[in-house]
Amino acid sequence: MAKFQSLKEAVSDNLKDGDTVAFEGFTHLIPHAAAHEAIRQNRKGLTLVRMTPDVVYDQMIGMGMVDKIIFSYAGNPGVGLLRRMRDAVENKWPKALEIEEHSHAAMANAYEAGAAGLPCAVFRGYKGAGLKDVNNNIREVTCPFTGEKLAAVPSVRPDVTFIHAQKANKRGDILIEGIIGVQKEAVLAAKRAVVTVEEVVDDFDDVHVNACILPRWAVTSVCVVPGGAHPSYAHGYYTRDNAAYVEWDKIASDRGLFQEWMQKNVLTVDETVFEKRISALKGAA
Amino acid sequence: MAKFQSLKEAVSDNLKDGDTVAFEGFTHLIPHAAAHEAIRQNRKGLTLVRMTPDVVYDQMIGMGMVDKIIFSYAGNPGVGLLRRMRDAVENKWPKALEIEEHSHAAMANAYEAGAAGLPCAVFRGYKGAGLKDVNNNIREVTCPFTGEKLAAVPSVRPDVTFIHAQKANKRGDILIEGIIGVQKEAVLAAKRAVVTVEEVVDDFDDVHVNACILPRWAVTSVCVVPGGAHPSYAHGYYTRDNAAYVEWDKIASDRGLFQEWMQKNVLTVDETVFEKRISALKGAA
Amino acid sequence: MEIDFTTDEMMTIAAARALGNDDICFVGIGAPSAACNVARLTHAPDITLIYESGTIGTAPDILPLSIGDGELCDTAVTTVSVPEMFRYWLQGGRVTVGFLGAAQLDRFGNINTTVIGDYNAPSIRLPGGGGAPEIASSCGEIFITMKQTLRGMVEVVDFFTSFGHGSGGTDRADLGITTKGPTLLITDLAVWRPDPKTKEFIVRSLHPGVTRDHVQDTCGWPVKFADDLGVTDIPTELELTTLRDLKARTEAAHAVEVA
Amino acid sequence: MEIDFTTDEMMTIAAARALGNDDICFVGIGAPSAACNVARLTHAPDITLIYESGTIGTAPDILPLSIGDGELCDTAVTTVSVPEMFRYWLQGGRVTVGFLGAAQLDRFGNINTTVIGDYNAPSIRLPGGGGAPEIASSCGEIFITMKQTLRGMVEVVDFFTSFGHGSGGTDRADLGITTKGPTLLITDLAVWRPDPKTKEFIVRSLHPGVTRDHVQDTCGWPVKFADDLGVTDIPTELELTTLRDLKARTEAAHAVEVA
Repeated sequence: MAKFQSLKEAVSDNLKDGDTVAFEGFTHLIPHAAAHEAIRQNRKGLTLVRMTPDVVYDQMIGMGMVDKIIFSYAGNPGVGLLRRMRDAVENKWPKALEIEEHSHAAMANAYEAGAAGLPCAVFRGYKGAGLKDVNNNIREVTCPFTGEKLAAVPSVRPDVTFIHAQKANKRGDILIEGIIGVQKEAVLAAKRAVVTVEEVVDDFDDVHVNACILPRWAVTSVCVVPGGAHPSYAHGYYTRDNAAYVEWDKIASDRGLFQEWMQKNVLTVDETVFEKRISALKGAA
Repeated sequence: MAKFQSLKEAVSDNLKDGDTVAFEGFTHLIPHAAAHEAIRQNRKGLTLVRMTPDVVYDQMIGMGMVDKIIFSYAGNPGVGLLRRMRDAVENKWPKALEIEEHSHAAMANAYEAGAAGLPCAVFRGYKGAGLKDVNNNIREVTCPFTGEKLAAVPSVRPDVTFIHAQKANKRGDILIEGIIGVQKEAVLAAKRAVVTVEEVVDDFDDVHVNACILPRWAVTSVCVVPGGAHPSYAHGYYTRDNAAYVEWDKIASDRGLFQEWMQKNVLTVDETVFEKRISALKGAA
Repeated sequence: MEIDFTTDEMMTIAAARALGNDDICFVGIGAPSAACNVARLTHAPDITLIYESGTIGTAPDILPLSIGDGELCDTAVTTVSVPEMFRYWLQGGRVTVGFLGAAQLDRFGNINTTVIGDYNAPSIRLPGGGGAPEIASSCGEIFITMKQTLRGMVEVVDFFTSFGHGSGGTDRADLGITTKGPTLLITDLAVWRPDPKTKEFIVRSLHPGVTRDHVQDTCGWPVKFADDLGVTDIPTELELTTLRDLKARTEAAHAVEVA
Repeated sequence: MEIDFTTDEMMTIAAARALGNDDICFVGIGAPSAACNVARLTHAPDITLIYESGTIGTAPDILPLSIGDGELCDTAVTTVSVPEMFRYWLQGGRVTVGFLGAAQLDRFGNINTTVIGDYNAPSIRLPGGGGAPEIASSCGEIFITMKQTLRGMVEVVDFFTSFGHGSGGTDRADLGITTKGPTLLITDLAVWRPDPKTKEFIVRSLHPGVTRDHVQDTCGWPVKFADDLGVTDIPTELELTTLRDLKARTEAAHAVEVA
């Protein structure tokens, strides 16, 4: 049952060393503020899950919090590669990073299967693709009616999922609109779920009957963090900070520069900085 | 690509003798007008698919159009049994009816798998249930990660699906709102899809971004039939005609009464009667 | 003060009492729907009611006639597709209580709503299971309501539409089912709970005015009664008023509709 | 009249021409996105553009920087969840053309965007496949765009991120893949199509001003040219204006955002 609490408390209560954790968002609504709080709380030994690890996973990997990553596309969207993740994979800096790599279809199906309480996802995929030779978690099942060989991957079942959403209502129900990605599935697949929101409204009476709403009893914690997706965006609130993504490419290209930036912009601040960061990006969303 | 045409043309072009056909709707938006046109065109040898066959399937079975039915709950919702279907199963009148019976979960998964282009659906179901002993299309697959035995059923892939929806826009995109059931899946699972709608509007610019919309290229034919769901209902247009469902129980209880009713209310009319039938049910929806 | 009530009302109210504020309840039509809504309108205002048509967290002002009535959607927190309902919400293990009715029931909570007689040549073809097979296995626990009759409460069900406790004991767990299964049976005459070990339904309390013979005469198996057999608390005025108002609103609304 | 244009512009415009009004096109970012939108703004106004973020039938006024930009959703016919996108729309077989880029490409249309070097000890860790493995197998056919370099167009790809025609011939069908696979490669220098039998990419036309040596010098395998080798039609004024206006609008919009 959703509990309204501070982001600091929510991360402290719900994310433990060694957890498998998803900070999900598909370009839109990426929960940056929550990930930064996890960095400040210095969680270790994490297994990160996400279809599209980007800047914020680059940061966690660079900070040495991550043992393993399960993913399907690791890039800085519209810019290029993830330089901290590359450094970990290519040079084991700051430590080695185990990777379990899938396709988008596999990851989307794995979240879906997790939400559906199934042990595995079954789909048509990986035909002729090289990943199945390097990932033992890509297997096959045979259709008992046609004999067709289908791909199977384990479902994703995180210990905790963090997402950012537009709104909670006073009861703690969550509204997600626009590019909804795999967020509903990531929440329902997880044992615990923390949602940061732009704002709390009285009710959802004016919302479309088939909108993507997570009832309060499907969520563990709700934290009000305006701007909490920055430099990602929140449809209806603020636009994507494309400049920040471009800037990241430079910051992440150098270990020292990276550490300085983290010190200044993450470790020595708190989540209230996010509201200031979006002040110039409002309105156009 | 959606073609606007008359219901008569759409049924004539898309439904053939011997087809596997779904007239889907989950209490809400049941495509009665389309089914009545199929009855008037006297299609034979059909395999009917639907989670919840109700009055309109009772009518088609009673008219001798149906060889087989694939379903999970055959009742007159809120009233009782389907007396024409019972007569076919128990007494082979007007002819024998083959049944392939599933649970709701299996049927919902089978439509989902059909929409997803898969040969079968995999889910956790039928544990201890008797249907798997009488239905050879309920089989098992083994999770290649946990060893768990999961249920498998063939996907539903109708030759043609008929649904009723609230609106089309001028391009032929379809909007479904409220209790959306398995209609999206039933359309996407089918080779051809015919949609009757309450009205055509200019565009869907004021519709929620995540509303259930079928793009025009996922639909074969669109027919404007106001009231086309009666005695079912169309959210936002008219309420359910509960009295008609109650009345059906009496009509269907007697073969002669049934045939008279069909003659008078289906065979000798056309789809324009539906708009009149809902005139007293508007507004409260 | 003496309060008059029917056995039907007693059944619905006793069922309502079994539900709590934190329950996520998968609701069927008829008695379960009335019971769930009485619970919501009395002691469990925050209970979550889910109907298999896809409506989650619904709060109808009148009782729906079908599981897909428009008011269920109008008052819901959200309405999802039916595949999502069965995959994420039911199979996902998020429902705490599933409410089922039965055409036939045996002492171990196995339910038949499929056929009377042989499956391939039935004397009565019933509607079938609908959601029941997976409701029975996926919900945290199952409550059953039905009126007692010799035809309904039988030694052996003609068809296992949904699995309760099989032949009792550990049958359920032996099949790999991890949920509790039937934990409560409420009839028009009594409240029953399974024996912890044998899983056979035992009468725990008789509704006011009901005798042991009453119960046995309308049940097709030899009934066991609890050693500490009690009497079901009579409906409170609030419970009864709430139920009757709900039914009156329902009738009035449906009368208007067809007027 | 002579029209000046860059090789990049020629590549994008040539790719745009390959798309038709009835195509349902799965769009990646960069060149494919520009090409698809130029097609939409010129000869194929009714083309359906799908981005893997879930936006179906989108019509952005500016080019998105990522596959999940807000404008894609604002202008879409509908926006669905990512699992639905991959299950119903891609795997469901409803996409006619998938557009892919490549870090490495071989002559049979096999693509690598995963690693340079050994998978377990890569010299360069690239972003990975994302949607590509299933785009390559589920779309009716695949168009590839990339700039020619010796590093990019190689004898053998270091990793089979997505399968094209394997070692050519019937390799694709032999794996049980029923779609056509790569049918078109558009580089900054030429238009290529696979030989119907061997499935090796053959240059069908050189872009204006490009020589055979140009193409061979920037390609890591021995290039085959069609017997009836042609010259790609130069961009029309409409095509070029449309592309340049689109890019100008895009730059202006992004400049405002960060101002």
